[in-house]
Amino acid sequence: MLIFEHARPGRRNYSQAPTTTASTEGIPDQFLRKKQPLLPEVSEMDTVRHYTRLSQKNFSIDTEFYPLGSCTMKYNPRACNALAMLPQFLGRHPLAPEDTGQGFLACMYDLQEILKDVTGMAGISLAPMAGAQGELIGVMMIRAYHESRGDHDRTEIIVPDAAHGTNPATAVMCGFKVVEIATDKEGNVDLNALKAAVGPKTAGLMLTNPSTLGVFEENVTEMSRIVHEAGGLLYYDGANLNAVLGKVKPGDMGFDVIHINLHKTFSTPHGGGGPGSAPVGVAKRLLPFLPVPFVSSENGTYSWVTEKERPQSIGRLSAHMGNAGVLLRAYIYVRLLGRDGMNRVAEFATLNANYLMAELKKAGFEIAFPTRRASHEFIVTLKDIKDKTGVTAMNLAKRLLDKGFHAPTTYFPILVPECLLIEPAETESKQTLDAFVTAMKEILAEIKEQPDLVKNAPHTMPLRKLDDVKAARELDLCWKPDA
Amino acid sequence: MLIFEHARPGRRNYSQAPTTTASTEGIPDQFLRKKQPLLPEVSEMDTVRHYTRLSQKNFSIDTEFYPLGSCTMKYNPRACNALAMLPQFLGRHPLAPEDTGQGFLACMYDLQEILKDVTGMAGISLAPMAGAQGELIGVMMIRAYHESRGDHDRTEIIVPDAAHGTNPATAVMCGFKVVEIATDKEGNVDLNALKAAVGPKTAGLMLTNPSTLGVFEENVTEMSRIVHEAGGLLYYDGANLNAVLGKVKPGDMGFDVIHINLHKTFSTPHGGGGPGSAPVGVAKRLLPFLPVPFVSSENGTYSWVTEKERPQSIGRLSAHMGNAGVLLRAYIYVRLLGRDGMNRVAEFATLNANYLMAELKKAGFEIAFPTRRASHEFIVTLKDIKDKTGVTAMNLAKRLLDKGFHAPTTYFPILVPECLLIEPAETESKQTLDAFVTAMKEILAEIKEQPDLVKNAPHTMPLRKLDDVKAARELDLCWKPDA
Amino acid sequence: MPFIPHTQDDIAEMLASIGSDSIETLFDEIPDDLRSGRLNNVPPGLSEMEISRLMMERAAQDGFYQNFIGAGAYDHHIPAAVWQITTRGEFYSSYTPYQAEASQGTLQLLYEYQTMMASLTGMDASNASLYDGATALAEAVLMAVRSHRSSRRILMPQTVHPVYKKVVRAIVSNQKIDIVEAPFCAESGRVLPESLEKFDDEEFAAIVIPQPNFFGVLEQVNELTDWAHRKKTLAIGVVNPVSLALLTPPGEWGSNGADIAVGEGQPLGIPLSSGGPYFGFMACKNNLIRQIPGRIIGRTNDLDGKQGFVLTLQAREQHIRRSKATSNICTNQGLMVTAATIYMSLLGPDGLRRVAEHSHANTMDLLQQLEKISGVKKVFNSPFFHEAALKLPKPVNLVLARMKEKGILAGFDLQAFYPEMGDTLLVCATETKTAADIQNYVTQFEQALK
Amino acid sequence: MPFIPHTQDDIAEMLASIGSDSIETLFDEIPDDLRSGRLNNVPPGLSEMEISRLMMERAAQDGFYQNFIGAGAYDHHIPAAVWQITTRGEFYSSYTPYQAEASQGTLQLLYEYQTMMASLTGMDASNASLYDGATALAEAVLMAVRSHRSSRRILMPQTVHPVYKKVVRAIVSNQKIDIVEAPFCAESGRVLPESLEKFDDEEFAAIVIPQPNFFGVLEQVNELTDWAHRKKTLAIGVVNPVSLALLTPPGEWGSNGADIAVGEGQPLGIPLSSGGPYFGFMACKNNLIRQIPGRIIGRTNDLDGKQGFVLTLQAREQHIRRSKATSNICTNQGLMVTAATIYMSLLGPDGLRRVAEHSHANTMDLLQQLEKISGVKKVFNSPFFHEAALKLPKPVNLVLARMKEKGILAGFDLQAFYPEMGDTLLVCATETKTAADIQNYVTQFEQALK
Repeated sequence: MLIFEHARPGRRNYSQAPTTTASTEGIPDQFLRKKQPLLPEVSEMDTVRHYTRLSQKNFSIDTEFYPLGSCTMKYNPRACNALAMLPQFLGRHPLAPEDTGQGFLACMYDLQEILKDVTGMAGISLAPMAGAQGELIGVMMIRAYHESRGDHDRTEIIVPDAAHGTNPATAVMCGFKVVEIATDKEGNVDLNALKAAVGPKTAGLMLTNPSTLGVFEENVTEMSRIVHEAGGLLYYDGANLNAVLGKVKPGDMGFDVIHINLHKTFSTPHGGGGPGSAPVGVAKRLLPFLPVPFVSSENGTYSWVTEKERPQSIGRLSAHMGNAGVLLRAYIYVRLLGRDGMNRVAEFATLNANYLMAELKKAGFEIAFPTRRASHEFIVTLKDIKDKTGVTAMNLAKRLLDKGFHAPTTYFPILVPECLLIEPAETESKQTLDAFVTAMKEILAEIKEQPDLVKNAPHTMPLRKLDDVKAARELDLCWKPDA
Repeated sequence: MLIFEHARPGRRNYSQAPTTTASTEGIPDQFLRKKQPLLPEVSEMDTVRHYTRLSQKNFSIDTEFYPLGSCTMKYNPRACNALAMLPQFLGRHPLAPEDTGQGFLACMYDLQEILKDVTGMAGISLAPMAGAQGELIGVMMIRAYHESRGDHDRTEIIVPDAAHGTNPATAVMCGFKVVEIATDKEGNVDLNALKAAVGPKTAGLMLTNPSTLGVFEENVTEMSRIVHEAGGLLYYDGANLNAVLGKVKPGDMGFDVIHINLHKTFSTPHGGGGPGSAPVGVAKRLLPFLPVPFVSSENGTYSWVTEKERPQSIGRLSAHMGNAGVLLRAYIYVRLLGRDGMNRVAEFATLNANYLMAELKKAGFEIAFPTRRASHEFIVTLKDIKDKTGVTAMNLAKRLLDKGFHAPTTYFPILVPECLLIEPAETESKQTLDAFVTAMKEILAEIKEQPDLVKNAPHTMPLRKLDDVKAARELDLCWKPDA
Repeated sequence: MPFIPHTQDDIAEMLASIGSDSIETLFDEIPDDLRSGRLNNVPPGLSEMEISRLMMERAAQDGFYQNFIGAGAYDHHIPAAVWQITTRGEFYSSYTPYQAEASQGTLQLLYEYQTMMASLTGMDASNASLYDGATALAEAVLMAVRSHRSSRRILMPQTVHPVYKKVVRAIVSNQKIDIVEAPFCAESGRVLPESLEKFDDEEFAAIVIPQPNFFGVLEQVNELTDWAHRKKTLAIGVVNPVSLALLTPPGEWGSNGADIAVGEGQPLGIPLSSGGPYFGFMACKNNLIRQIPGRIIGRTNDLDGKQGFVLTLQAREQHIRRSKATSNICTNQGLMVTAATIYMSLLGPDGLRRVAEHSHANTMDLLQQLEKISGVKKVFNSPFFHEAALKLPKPVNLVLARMKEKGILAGFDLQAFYPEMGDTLLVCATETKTAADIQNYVTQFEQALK
Repeated sequence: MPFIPHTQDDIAEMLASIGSDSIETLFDEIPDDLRSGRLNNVPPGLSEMEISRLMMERAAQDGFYQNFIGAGAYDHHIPAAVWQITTRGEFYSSYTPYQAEASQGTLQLLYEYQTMMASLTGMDASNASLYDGATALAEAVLMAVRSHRSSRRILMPQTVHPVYKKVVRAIVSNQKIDIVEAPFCAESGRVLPESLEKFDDEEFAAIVIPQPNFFGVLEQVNELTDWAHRKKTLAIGVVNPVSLALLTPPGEWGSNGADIAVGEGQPLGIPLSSGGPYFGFMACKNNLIRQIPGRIIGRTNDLDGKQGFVLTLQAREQHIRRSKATSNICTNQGLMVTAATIYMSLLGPDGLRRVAEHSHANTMDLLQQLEKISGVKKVFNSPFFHEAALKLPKPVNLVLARMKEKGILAGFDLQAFYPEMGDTLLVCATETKTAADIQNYVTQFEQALK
């Protein structure tokens, strides 16, 4: 039932609005709405009950294991939520004077410093509100850099074919042409393709490392040399930073720009799809272009750096200063982890991934890059299974739901057919991984013995398989009272 | 799976304890524990996931309708929880000086005054921690009163047969003998039985009004006269106060002592079985005996009244001052309701009960007292159904779970065979009541057409019917590692 | 090892299965010279108790103020139920609902959100949210240009939130879109429809119409919308969602209604929290639905014909279309929208209207009292909603500093964005302010002006 | 009508179904002369926004202090997860789990709680909690008398929490049970086993043995327990649950262990909150299980043989046995026990031990520094756990008042209960106190003594 179906005309929730009506004096009738909007007329209990029950229809980290490649679904510490929601933090207006926010600004400054150290970058701006916006800002800085040098002909961004879709989409949003380069059999970027692609038009290369194939680009130093020698800059997509946190700094690999998905590596909540937060880091030569505002410190007093101090900044990308509440959560998380804890993130994310890869291989699954170490994720391909049985990666994914596990990422990266990108994250225990392997083995047996059971999955969810095609063809995006 | 089964030796949750061990200097070895206790060795995520998933196996007001007679399961406003848990309230030590708790004490004082007005009593103590303790304290005051007058021969407490089990149990705990009196056909206490029961041994009468049969004792004034003339006192069990809140004051009915279940009438959470809170109110002549502490006010300064000021007090019944956090929630609730809102509680609780009674009667259910108004609850009896089909009240109750409704109270009051005591509470909407009636009709049809379906219910819960007999015979109260 | 559950036994068994003798070996594909040393600027780990203490001290340092600043972020009462439910693990820690069957909670909620926002704005459809109000406007501009095809120029009144304008410029200038500013009338504080005559011969993809505008002033939205439509220019409304409980929705502006409505969702149950996370909303008419960026939820059926909800129109998105996507966006503000949906459900149409009415009446009350002070006067003579500009006889920064000492953040100094306006204060009193609060403001203000 | 969902249409339809023409008619069985008038002392209703403001102002009035008071309620860190999960609607707003199939969440949790408490106390079984520590002791006394049959006398050391003694007296005196006080040694602060010789010829149902006792002192529990058992007297241990991570559990005291263990559960994740709600715990040896009051959960099977949990041994309880019940209790402290179970799960055996160790070490540190101040000295020469009594050279109330001005609640004035002890302060520093907090206490204390 939809919340609107609980409603009755004239029902009101009396505690949640002023007890009286008030005058709209001064607002001429022509400006006033004539028909009330379709907000539900329900009681407070209706609302609480409806949304509590809806919530129970979700999988979540707090209830299930999400081996979701490229998404780094790890435990979101409850303290991060509690402390970021302290009333003074929640109540602070974004335009309140700096001296009424020194506690908050201190946290932001500390976070910048920590992220600088972790990434090996010279400067950090916390402004970007999501990974894709981090990318946009990163590529804008590359553009601004070249333009500031009068280097106007650099119109191309190179992107490996394994990259996230956001990489090429972002490059285009920044007015660049995308040059896609191939991956070799071992899962590395094809160096010859890269060499062929670079040239005077190269503005930069966007790279995820470890890549979305779950392997570390062994030739990254060489790639960096090739791109830099061609006059381009290197962009680090921080989607997989969790795999190397404390082990390798992107700055040391030669990257000039980076974005960091705090909702991945720094465990801020995914929230059913946002809010994200993606600070950008830059090497020294890009410092002038960092988006404002960010925080500076002088004699223990914190203040915003704005356009005034940074005239070359690419400017502002949000109405205020980014997703402050998310940044606070990330800050609390890094302080809980500390120096040593941060190092262990990569170690145990990697241990979990390699263990799971080894066990699934033993169970009979085909690993896409079997000779490589898994970074914090790895790929299983069902191509052979599909050819023989017709069972697809999507079928297996849905069947996993029945067994109480969220599905791995499917059909990404696109270049591996029928793939499952599996990332267990460091916060899951061996027992959970073993239970997942058991479920995968059971499904493998089911594929052989009763493939239709798998093809028609899920069976135990609140609903059976949903019709995506109908959804897109017969668009129904809003409930209507008479529908 | 039990939390202990998630555990592994040596697993630790590093953020939740001091990072170092510390010295136990000064504690000789003979006092130290040699073997660690069986607390689960799990990660923070294990705990969060385990208890989040467990919670989903509960029915609750936030997810289901509870037509649970005598329990007044109404909506627990979320604001009461949020505001009672403000950090200053949570952090206040019970032995902190009064001048560091004036805000808290002001709330307690205000609550006392409001409860005085609502009950028509001369004094209130907030100390009792649950309904049964309120009763105990109430009966202790009756005892103290008689003793203070040198009236030592009053050894009997009169209790109607329809009373809650706590009434006779409490009387016995206070050293009284229980005299049970009958109910007449209309659901009133049999006045002749009462007249026959009273005498020089009568310490008092304990009465719930409206009674647990869901009807108002029409002769309460006469009963009061009879008991008082015999030298006894009248005790008001406030379990059903919700039915008459703002309509009748127990003090006006002649009661000398009362307890108020805040977790019923004042909507503090039931919490899966507590904490409760049950302030007691007394008429003027019992004021000296009120349990300490309670709050007094002088010139806007609040302080605790203790044994010093009240030498005749029956004393203390908790280590501190009762369930402060519950009292705060009740206070917030009464302030949200206000004068008029409080009146409407009884009106709509009564409207809901009478509507549901009318609809169920139309649906073919037998009402135990069909000529009477329902108070905020009423009784359906399945005696006839059981005789004809073998389907019991318990079977029907379990079948309701399958349909998404909590069961009504069953087999209480004991004097009505195969009874369902149904109390919808004022916070439920007509639609919910209608859906409940539909479910009851469906079950009535099922009883006729497929009685085994009903007898073997529930079918859709996490578990099927549980074996109570085995539980009591083969006692298993603790998990053991090798079990 | 905070948040890592592995015991020594686990580690040993796992390494044995992998066939490695140490965790370190698993990093052997990383060239040695890339391995980083110690993280010297990361402090040692704290226990939860220790970080709690630190954060509480920092929060205490920031204190509590009576806030009369608006300027795009508004201080409304947020019912306790909103965040108690929103932070339930199943909403808080769930992923983007790609696996629809395991995400019906989030998906149904988003569908309900889309319904509420479409109705509030008077449009046909809404997406499932964008980052914030400013970027929503930028996306609306990109959407208008995609749909218009022949023009890459946008007419942007100076009464639009100045930071929104900056953000739009920063984002859309990458795609060679021109932003043309339209001036406002200094007396009325709004764009005079007749002042647009000078643009009659120019082609624009869209005009942006703020309602209320940055000064709180009500624009002549009907006339502006009709002017745009006469020119085959799209009308983009930038609106405050709380105001829409009271004001004519963009979908009903002029003869045919605006084409796109966007705005900042923060007033709908989102705490001020230093500026984020908030969420941007975007709604549009039917003909533009396939141009809309961001997540969209559709209702469909499962194999048994039961109603369910899925992400739809994914063919627009970057993970399918890559370089040809309508936008690079792949995150909505899911949790914020969860809160906003619960907020709107708790308030209902009548409740939200009362919030709007009281916010307006309180600001009106404050202004009427302040105008009695010598030298203080309203800058604009137009109707407004819940926020207004005042001319002061003293430097605004001085007055603000004095008010702050009294625990009051008295408003926003308009000189920051409009230096030509002189000592002008933008002030807003929402429904959270009592008569006593307003009286106290007035009393302190009189003192501060002395 | 706050929290009432009825529309005018609903009311009309419902009255029509009932056959009444007004809600008022439904009250027609109540005699007119009993109908009450206006509730003049109940103020008009407030909106949630208004009550929020009021409560926040009242909370602010109470402020924050550094708390060094123990005396039965202890200030420990509570992990954020504890109350975020405990206040989930499914725990918070659920009823007593009479319908087991619809209450497996609460029932399994309580079974886990029973397991943890039985192990922590070293006993065979635990109930599902009682109101608080004081009433748990009263119930233990009643239980001992029921089980002993021939004696109604209880030996109660003066080192038991003085309020617990009052509560026990108030409750058990109704049943004509005598409480006999056993004195403590003024030097060691504990009951000397040899001092009990004078009771050798008297019969008691039970002796109460506090560990640590009210002064923080460790009693000679082995000797006291064995003394009791020699006399066929039950030994009731009153213990601090956090101390049990470190100290010998009652089940292992002496040769055979105590018979019943009770105590205040508050230190296990329950906020101080002015004294409640807390919870009492009670565990016992196998032979006493059927005498235990309160709720008990048992593991059993469902019709399919699957493991499940139910309320068991209900035949003891008032709703079945009425006047013959073992107790009138029908409420445990469900929500508090939910929090405590989550707390114990988050801490684990090692974590809880560290909490105990640090609390002890901090108190030790504080004492060692305070003893350097002239005129300040420890009252007792025995081992203690995390709390101790200090003799002061100035009136305690004066010192406490001065410390309070510095934001410190410096301890509990023992004269309130033990006037003969003179100016004596009971002080406790839990793991929540940093070295700087302790230093600050010492510095301010020196000042306060001047």
